[in-house]
Amino acid sequence: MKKRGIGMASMWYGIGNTGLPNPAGAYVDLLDDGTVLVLTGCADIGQGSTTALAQIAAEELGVKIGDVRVVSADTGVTPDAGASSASRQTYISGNAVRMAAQQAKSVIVEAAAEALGVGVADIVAADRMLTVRTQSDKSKDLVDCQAECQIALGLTPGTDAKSISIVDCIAKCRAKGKLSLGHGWFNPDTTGLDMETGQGRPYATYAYATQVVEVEVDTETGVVDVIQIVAAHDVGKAIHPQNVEGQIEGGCAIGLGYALMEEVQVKQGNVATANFTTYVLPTSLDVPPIQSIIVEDPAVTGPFGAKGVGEPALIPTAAAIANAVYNAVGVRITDLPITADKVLAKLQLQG
Amino acid sequence: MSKRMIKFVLNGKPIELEVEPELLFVDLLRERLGLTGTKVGCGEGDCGACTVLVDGKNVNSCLMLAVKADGHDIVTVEGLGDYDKLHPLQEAFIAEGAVQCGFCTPGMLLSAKSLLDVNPHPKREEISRHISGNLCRCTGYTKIVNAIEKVACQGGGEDRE
Amino acid sequence: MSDYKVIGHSVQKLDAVEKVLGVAKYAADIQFPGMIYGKTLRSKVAHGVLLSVDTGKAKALPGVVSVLTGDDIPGSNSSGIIIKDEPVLVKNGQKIRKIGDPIALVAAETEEIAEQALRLIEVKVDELPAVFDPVAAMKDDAPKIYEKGNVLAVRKIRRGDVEKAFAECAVIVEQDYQTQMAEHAYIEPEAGVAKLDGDIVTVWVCTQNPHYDAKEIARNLNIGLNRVRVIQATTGGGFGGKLDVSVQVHLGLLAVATRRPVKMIYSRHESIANSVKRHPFIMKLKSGSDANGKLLAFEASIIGDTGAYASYGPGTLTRSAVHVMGPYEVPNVKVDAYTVYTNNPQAGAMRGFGVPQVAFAHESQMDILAEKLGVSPLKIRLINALRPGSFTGTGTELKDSVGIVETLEAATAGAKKTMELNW
Amino acid sequence: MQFNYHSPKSETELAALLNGMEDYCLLAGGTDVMVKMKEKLISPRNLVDVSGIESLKGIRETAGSLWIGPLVTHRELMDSPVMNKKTAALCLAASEVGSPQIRNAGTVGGNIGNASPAADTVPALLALDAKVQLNSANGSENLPLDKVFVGPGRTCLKSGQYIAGIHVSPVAAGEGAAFAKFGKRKALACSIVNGAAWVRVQGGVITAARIALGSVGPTPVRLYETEKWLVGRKPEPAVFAEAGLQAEQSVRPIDDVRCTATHRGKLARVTVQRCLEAATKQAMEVCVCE
Repeated sequence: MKKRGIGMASMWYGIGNTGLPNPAGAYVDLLDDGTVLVLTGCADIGQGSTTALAQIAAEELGVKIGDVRVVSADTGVTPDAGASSASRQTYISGNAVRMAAQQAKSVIVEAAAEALGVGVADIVAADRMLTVRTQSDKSKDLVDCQAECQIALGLTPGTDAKSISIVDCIAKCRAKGKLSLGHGWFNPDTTGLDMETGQGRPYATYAYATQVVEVEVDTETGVVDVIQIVAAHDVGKAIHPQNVEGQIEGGCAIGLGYALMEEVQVKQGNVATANFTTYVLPTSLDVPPIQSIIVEDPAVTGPFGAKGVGEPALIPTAAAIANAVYNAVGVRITDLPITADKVLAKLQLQG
Repeated sequence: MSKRMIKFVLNGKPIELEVEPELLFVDLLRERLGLTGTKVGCGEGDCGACTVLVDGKNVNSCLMLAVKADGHDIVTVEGLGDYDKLHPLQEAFIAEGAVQCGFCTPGMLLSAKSLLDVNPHPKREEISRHISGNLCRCTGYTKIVNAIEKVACQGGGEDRE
Repeated sequence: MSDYKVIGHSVQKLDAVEKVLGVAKYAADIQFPGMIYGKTLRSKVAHGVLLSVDTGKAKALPGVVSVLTGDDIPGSNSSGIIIKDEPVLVKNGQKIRKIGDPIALVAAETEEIAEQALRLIEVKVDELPAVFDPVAAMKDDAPKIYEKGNVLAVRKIRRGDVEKAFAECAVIVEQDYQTQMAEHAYIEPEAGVAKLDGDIVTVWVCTQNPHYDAKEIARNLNIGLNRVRVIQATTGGGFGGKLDVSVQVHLGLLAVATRRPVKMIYSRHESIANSVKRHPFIMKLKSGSDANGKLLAFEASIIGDTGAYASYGPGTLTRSAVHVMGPYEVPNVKVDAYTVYTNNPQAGAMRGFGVPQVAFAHESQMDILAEKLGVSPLKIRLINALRPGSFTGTGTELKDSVGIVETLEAATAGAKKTMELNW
Repeated sequence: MQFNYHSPKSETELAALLNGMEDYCLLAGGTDVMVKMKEKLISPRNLVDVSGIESLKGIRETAGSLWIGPLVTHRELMDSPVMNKKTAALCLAASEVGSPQIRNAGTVGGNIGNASPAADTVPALLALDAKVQLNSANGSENLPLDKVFVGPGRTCLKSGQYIAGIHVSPVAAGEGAAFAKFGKRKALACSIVNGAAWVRVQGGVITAARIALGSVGPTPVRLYETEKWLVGRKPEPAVFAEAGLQAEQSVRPIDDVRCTATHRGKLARVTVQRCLEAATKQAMEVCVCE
């Protein structure tokens, strides 16, 4: 007989290394033609940090994503960004890149303020333009519209007294011998943990998540089949929603493998499962539909409110599956993985 | 141990060369022909990163001797598209966020192509089944299946050219 | 928030085109003229003292360019992210602590010749009794893997008065949990290429931390950090498994010794057998609440088997200790987390870093507690969830961005769309 | 890997080549042989690639029997209209082999020749009463499939012999066959236990049965005792359950990295029970139709 059950599990995860300094640095070079070079030590291992850091630079500088090129993870040219681990790069390198971008921007903002006869605090950067800030967002949009209309009409944008193009601004800077370069580094605000009590401030911010999983358990064989997963993750702010979903979906898959099938078996120190025939990962047929829900509770210290999602994605999955199995058949497995033989043995003990 | 002359069609172009009998097809591609888009993940047919198409069918090139290419039509990821004209599957993989580390991507694309070429409008379950020999550790497969499904909905393998 | 122009938009991933075209260069794809291939000779015993390594026959094999042993390391012969306890190559007279410890390196004109040469190296080892169980390893009479003992680190969390609080609890749940050793299983096995560029050692490698790699190469090769350049090749997944050094230092040694470009690629077998693993945990949890389900006290002990070397072990167990009570406010907390050496494969960082293990335990606890109290899994979590103003087990006050309640609500609402959920 | 590579183009050429040849291994799809060579489990001096021999390919329907060429791939088998009509259980078994890539390359003859106790097509072939034709320069013989396996990875094939064809009985009206498999996951899975059953039901009782299990011993096995016991009994749940119990008691599986022996026994029981249930259902459905 097959029985269904639903299980829930939550998690929290401190972003960055635990109670240890873990800074990251970045350089931003705003080039003559308005394109941008970001230098970061951050290693993109497929999770998409390069794209997220480019977005952060583009947003801060008011340029298009296509204007930004990221050179990453080359110790000959990029500053140390620490490890791509602890779900820290969006938060820590993200802040470093943003700070570097702000520093580079300050040079052109100063030139723009002078040209437009306003204070630097009144300048906003967007759509490759530096524009005088107006009272409300609505009127700011109007100014943006104005610049776009000028472009559409073939006029040089920025001739309006209220805005100036970034390229023109850079030219003004160069004419004065100024380079628009910035560097930034960020270290999360933490303290070490007391050796005896463990008290302290190990992380500057935490990610949170809850997953709900439905399973089907075959009561004659103990086989657990995961039917669907719902995963809600508080990422602070999703810099790139599709990549956040990708992290969640991939995390759930690893979590499912951890829950049900993956186990390095070691016999007298020798790995007995050293190939993909014996160490089995979930295939496309093993991963069920996953509903990713992005929750955004912005972190004050995060770049645009962002925290991290890489590791949180897999943390609750195994626990939720274990709870779902209990819900389905009343068997609580307390040692991972939840293999069919364990489930069946406990079911048969129950009688 | 004597060398053999083999002839085959690779990405639409005829090829003729001499190979040692023990040479694996994946090594011929990667090392002799410089086509490094085909990856080696396990070397034992368990991951599908080395997938190529032989006469339209997806096979593991890590388990194939180069001599066995003789007389066949072979497609690797380099034969799918280029910078100027991406294959619809390549476009869909990008648009749907199906690429993370990218190591499984070439093999995954070729498995997808081998499905759509014979079954232009597969159901989601059929897609999952057909890529079940291609392991992906990053994506959880969801967006990969989405991308293949997108191409299937847009006309699949029928009117791509 | 809505007026962000780029943030919050799913722009095209910057590396996607190269990856779908198959032109992105992973380390194994990099070729140089005159390139040679490196292989590693590894220990077949789990615990012992290396008596001798005879490389004569291997060196004499045609096609072999270089054979290196522990005596050929110019700088420090140790590495490790937290503790430098891992040998680059075990030297004569030094200890072997696990199967797979590197003993010698071979560089040859082809991979096949390099493999053949490995089989010609003769190694003598004085085998020692080994210990594979962390609980056994903690005992006084266990074989000592390190002089200072097998318990590498203990992390304690103490907050409030646990004993007193448990006495006041209406419901107490006590349960043991265990989790298995797991493998990252990135689809790209470890690979790298090293090449001398004048007096600069350049290494292209799949890695999660090129700057750490560079520091290790500089220390072990005894050259200035400014003479090492580590370039991350396109990397086929990591999940924590490419934080430790694999081929990096070995490649540097071989490149300097041979002055030729050298490549190393691990087979899947070599990768799984020798890379770090997710720590297996043995946990004991005790949670107590009042009659309404409000957690009053929490106690846990965690033993993590870190294997033969520290890697990220102490960091993992510290993180586990901090997170083991879950995303809940508990005023009284007592946690002891032990990082223990054994002669098993070394465990290190793996996606989640000690938290998936403890989450399995603390979330099972919450469901058991909910059942005892007759409340739903959702309710028990909502009662206890951290909120702005809550204090964590480490006494940290949470001020902003505490979205656990929102995720509980969103996940439940999402589940209700497709599941028959009656909470 | 070092070997002499041979690629005969006909059976005559193959038989002549193998005659007197020492230390050789036949290569078909290569999905098992290549792995064994890479892992250095075998290192034959001669590798004889039979994949170019046309007469070893194809599926043919002859009077009362189906002939499967040993070079038929699992993909061809699972897609074959005639096989799906006559031996759907075998097609299902073929569809459970490895992955799409493995099924495109791997062959039925290879699956037999490799003699893995976990081979997925083998229990189905056994349940369909498969006979294997073994040819050599010295002649030809037909053997029931279960006589071919002598141990894990070992067949009874004598030096010079090759598999020239496989005959199976089609499932006729009043008969049914079923296959089931348990693995650690839903694809790319090496069977923890697999099995198949064939039954003939006449007048509301089982009049003949064949049951086969894989991964429960050094070779795939037929459960002759249980097959005999079933004859004359009604196809009903209690009977299937008892047959399952007999299966659990008769098999001698091992513990390995995939599963414990105890659980394998329990799965053997469920496999037999479920296969019998499905096979008799099929047999009786056909009865009803006619």
